[in-house]
Amino acid sequence: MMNLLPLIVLMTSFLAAMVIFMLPEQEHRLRSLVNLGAAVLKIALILLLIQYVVAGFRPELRLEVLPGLSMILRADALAMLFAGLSSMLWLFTTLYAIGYLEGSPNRSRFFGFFSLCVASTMGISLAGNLFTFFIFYELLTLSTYPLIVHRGTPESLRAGRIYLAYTLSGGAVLLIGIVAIYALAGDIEFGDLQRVAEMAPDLHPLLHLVFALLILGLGVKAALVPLHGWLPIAMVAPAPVSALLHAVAVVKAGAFGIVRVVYDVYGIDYSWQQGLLTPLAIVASITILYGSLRALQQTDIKRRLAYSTVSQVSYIILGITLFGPLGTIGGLVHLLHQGLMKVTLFFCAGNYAETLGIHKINELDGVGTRMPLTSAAFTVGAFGMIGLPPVAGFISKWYLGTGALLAGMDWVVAVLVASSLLNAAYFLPLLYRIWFKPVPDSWPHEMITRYRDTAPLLLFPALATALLSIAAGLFAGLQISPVGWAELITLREYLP
Amino acid sequence: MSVLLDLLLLSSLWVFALLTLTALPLFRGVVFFILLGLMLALVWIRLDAPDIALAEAAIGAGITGVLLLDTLGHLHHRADQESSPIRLKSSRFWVALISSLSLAGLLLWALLDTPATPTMLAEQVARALPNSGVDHPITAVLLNFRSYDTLLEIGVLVVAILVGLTLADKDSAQLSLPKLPNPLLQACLALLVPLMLMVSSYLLWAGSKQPGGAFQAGAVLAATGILLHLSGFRLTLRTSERLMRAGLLLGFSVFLLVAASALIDGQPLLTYPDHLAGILILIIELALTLSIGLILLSLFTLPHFALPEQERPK
Amino acid sequence: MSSSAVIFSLAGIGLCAIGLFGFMLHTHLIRKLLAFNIMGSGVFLLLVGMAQRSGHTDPVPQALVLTGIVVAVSATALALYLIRRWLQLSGSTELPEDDRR
Amino acid sequence: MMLNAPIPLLMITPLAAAVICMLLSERSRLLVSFAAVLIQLLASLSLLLLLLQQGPITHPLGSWEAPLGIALRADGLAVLFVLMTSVVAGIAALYAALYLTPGPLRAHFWPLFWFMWAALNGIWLAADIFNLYVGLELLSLAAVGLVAFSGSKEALVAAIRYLLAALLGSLAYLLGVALLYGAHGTLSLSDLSQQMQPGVASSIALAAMAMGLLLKSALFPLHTWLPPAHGGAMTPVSALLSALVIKASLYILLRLWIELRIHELAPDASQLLGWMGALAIAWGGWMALRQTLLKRVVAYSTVAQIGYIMLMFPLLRADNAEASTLALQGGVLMVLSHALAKAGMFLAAGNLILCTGRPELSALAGTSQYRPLSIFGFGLAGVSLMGLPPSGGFSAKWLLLQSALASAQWWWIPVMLLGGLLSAAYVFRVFHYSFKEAENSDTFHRPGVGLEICALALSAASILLGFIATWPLHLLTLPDILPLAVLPEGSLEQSLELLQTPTYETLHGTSEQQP
Repeated sequence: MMNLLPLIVLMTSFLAAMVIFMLPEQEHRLRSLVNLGAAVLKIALILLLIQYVVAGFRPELRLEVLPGLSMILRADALAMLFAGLSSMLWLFTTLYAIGYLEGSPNRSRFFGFFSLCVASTMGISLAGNLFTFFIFYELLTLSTYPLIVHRGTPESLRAGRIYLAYTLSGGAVLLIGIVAIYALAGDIEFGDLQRVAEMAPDLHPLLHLVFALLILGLGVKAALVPLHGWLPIAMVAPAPVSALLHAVAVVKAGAFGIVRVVYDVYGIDYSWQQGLLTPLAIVASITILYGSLRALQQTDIKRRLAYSTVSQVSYIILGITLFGPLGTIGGLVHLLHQGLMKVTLFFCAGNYAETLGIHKINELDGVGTRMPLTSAAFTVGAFGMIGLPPVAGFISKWYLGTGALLAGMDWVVAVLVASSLLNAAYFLPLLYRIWFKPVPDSWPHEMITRYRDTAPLLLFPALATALLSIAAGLFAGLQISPVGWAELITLREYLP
Repeated sequence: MSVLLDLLLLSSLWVFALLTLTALPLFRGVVFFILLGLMLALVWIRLDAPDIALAEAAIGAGITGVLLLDTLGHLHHRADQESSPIRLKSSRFWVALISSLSLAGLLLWALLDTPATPTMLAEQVARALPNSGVDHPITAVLLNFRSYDTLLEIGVLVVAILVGLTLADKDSAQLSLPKLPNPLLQACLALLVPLMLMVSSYLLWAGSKQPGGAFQAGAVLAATGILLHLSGFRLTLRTSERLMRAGLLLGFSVFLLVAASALIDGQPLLTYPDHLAGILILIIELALTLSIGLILLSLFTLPHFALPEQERPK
Repeated sequence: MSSSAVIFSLAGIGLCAIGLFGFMLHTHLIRKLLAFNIMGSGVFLLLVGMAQRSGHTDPVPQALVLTGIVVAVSATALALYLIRRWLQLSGSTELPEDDRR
Repeated sequence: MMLNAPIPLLMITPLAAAVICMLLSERSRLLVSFAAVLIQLLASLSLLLLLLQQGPITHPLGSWEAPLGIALRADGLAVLFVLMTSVVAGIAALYAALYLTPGPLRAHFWPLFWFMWAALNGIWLAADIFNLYVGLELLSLAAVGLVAFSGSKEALVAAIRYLLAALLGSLAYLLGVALLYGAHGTLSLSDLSQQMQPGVASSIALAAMAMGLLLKSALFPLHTWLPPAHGGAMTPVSALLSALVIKASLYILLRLWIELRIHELAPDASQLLGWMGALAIAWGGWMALRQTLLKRVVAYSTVAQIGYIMLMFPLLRADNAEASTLALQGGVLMVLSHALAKAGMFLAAGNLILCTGRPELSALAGTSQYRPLSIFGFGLAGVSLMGLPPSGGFSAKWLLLQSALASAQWWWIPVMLLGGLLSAAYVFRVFHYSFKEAENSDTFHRPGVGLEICALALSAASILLGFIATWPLHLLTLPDILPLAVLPEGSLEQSLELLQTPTYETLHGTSEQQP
């Protein structure tokens, strides 16, 4: 039973998707019920799984799909970190999406693919080898496409095309890498570090090449510069989709994949000895600075947030390139923290757009008066991104900074400081406009007037994730906090 | 002497073939094609293959020729003007020429490179002949050793007629037919038909011992039918559809039944019981003759039930 | 060694080549069909001729040719059905030049 | 009695069904056909069981041993193709029964359909090169008939083109048979494989046969007949043609290649096939991107996919058993998944055309909104064709990639991956249209649920194949099957075991060492 749990977790979203596809378009109530029911059930199941993992078990299920090649679903501590994040954020995003899409067409299709998307994310987190990872990684591509083109407008169709061109090409490169490493070392399961470590020295150059291919393939979704082009364009999608793309699913899948490759396939020791981490750290640093600089130039709120994502996700990658426990913790914990904060920001941006028709930064003047709660949540997210205490982002940056110093990579600290300043530079003007500029005579396109702030279904998820961001910072010392969990992973798996 | 004759035949084959493809108008091409068929029949005799010679004359030249001529009759209305296809400037010509010359070269090379050894299969056929139920080796191969090929081949024949039926079904109006109301011809027919039927039966009967067999007999039967048809006697699907269909399929069905009956004894498909081989083969041949005759006849008559002349779109 | 067999193998090769030439050259469908039949006869001659060069009669290839002739006549008849029908519908004995859409 | 003799049953049933269908009234034809489909399914399953119990089976027809007589032979490869045919043709038959409106058209469908099935089974089981010729002719004529039988102008042009290509192809093949018989004096494939010596006549013979077969398989640049025939035929016919009929000549080519050891004697020819395949992928994909008719897109996709299957040939290396086994497995799996996916895709495309009432791509606007199920069927098949996981197409691609690495022919890797991306491009182009907003949504028709289910079943099967690929692949490693098949671990006993034990292996959770 315990070993079936990973499959059951996967199936909750998958079956939810199937049921939603089958439901007639008009059955809004039932569909929401299925959606939320599945989300809650999944959280419960993940909590159960976490219990097992804490107790030292590793539930696992495998199926041989080709001779000598298995599909493995396995719940280890790192898997639980990502699965926990996505299951929790899925619940909020679903709530938000129900509110956001109220009264719009094609909801059956939307929510079906939405669930499929989460099922793929679950598969990515629970994958036990690169092959399984790849299966769900590509499934994620397929299930996000319909969400991006959901509106059917020429721009969204174009965005979908560009998204596919990037991600499918990235997938193809990733596949070469996976096939190559399989040919070199056989079916490496995550955590089985002996295979690579014991490889004959003359194969090492090949292994380096494969490493580069894997990172290149995964880097497309992780939006490493210069592979990030799709991300800002995909902003035409509805806000819940953007939230999903940036905080939970796509970008994170890429980053998570890089974490797996470095820690669970090559092993941090091997990667460090072979000097594979420094180039990666440099790419991550460039991405961080470039993303921030580009964010500064944007006038559209969502585009600014998108470039901010480009920058923030590379913190995770930067963290794992820092050899040592603190850097690792910093990187892993930012996987969660960035998710919480970024989802908050996107919810808020969606609220502004849906309530008052605000899309541009200069339209934000005085919106704090009209929508105080949303704006408060937005402020929390922005502070977190800048790295101000007590919001969770501060914790990430603290660990990353000390980790860099311990790893002897002092220049990383300079990158962190510079990026924090840039973060401040592109978020603080927004906050200034929101809170301190006078209220304009009219809003660009006021749609929701019934409520003081905005519709409860839109407001609640934003507030909840904002509170969670603060909580993650305040209670970082607890064992169940993201930091606590990241420490557990680090202690248990990487630094025995 | 005989080499000279062979070379003469060879050159006439090539000349007729070239004329078939180049002679204008098309009608003359078809005539040369029929002549080529008759020439081939002679060649087959020279190759010690009288069975093929019969089949070539009856089916290759005869039925195919009639079918082609019949089609030409329709072309005629269209004042089909065909210019000479040989244009030295067209790339098509040169591509075709080079391909065909290289094919000839390659085949020649293959022929010269292969030593002439007697095939072991001929020997095996000779050894197994006494157990085959017939005395004529070719009939033995066709209806016993390699009967499976023959079964499928009848299938091919049935498919052809099936497609004909499908297309003819599109419109059921009857087309005015070329008739031969000549009284002299009628009289000749009255003599010819029984004679041809006799030839057909003889060919069938002879098949077990000497050249001849179901195909040749069937072809003669079909030729009889075509003559009758041309003289105005309609023996077609329209006269009695079910009966006709049954007739068309009789040979194939009997063959199939005999083939499957071996399974009852747990024998492989198409196995004839030892003593019954001769009789079974004769039964199959009988049924096949009738069906092949009907099928070949229908191949000719079916298209006559297509769109009437005046309704044809330009 | 049977000289007839060799000579008619050669004849078969010639017919194959002539047939292929005609098949590729002509656009007129009935000419194409004639060319196909000529090529077929060439193949049949080659089949029997090559096998009988040692001077012995071989019933197997002869039987194969008989089968082949029936198959060829079936194919010819089917082709003629289609060509006639095409003629009725379009009034042409050639196919449209290019059918790519 | 009957089920103990699945091989004869596989031949007799379709032939008998064809005859009976010709004699009966239209209504009874349907019933007979359903019964025959059922028998075919049972017979192929019982053949599978027999194979697993006894290993490869030879059936000497008329009790005459080859080379005097003709033998039928069922080894793992043949049985896989028989099973594939039963599944695809069975579902296509169901679809046709629902799709064709009662009338003479439907009546004529069944006999041709059954002759086609008989020819397919005959080809899978054949072990005699002349018998293969007769089988090919039977198949081609039946297929041409099926293309032509709607009788429209387009159908006729397509059918005539197809017929001319098929006839030339068969003749080239027969020419090769004549030369081989002249040189070796036998027609039996197993005799030939023992006697095969490198020589001029054999090389030219095999070249002629290969040319003929490639023309029938529509490998670029010999493909021009395919798109009008496959794209213009009626939907169930398109599915049958693309999924099964072109596979017949490919199958014969594969048999010749392996059994007559062409991969060993003429590795250059294998490379040539590979490069033609690469060009086919590029050209087919490019043309698929430029089509304006939905079914033409699918038809050109077949041109590209044939190229993909061809990539198996250069990977069959005499000096590298591991690479060869992987290539054979990958290639065959590619054929199987393409059969399922392409049939599913054609049926789904047919449903979409029924929905919109128009054959153009641009008519698809709004279908993903109003007819999501049809698009979903199309999409599932598309996943397999693109080679995205999890699907049979992906597993096949994986094996071929492995094989390319194992035989150090890295240049095929970009070909395969770019081919996958190109197919993604044309599949998503269809989605692109379907996601557009519809101008007038009330004009959509509703194809019957049965039609949708047929398409979905095939598409889903192509996905499912990705999970259960070990089953078919183990059939390929049965002993004695092919000269090159080395058996890493797949002895007969193990294959049996594999089929009896469930593959879901639930491992016990291993307790981790606490630090």
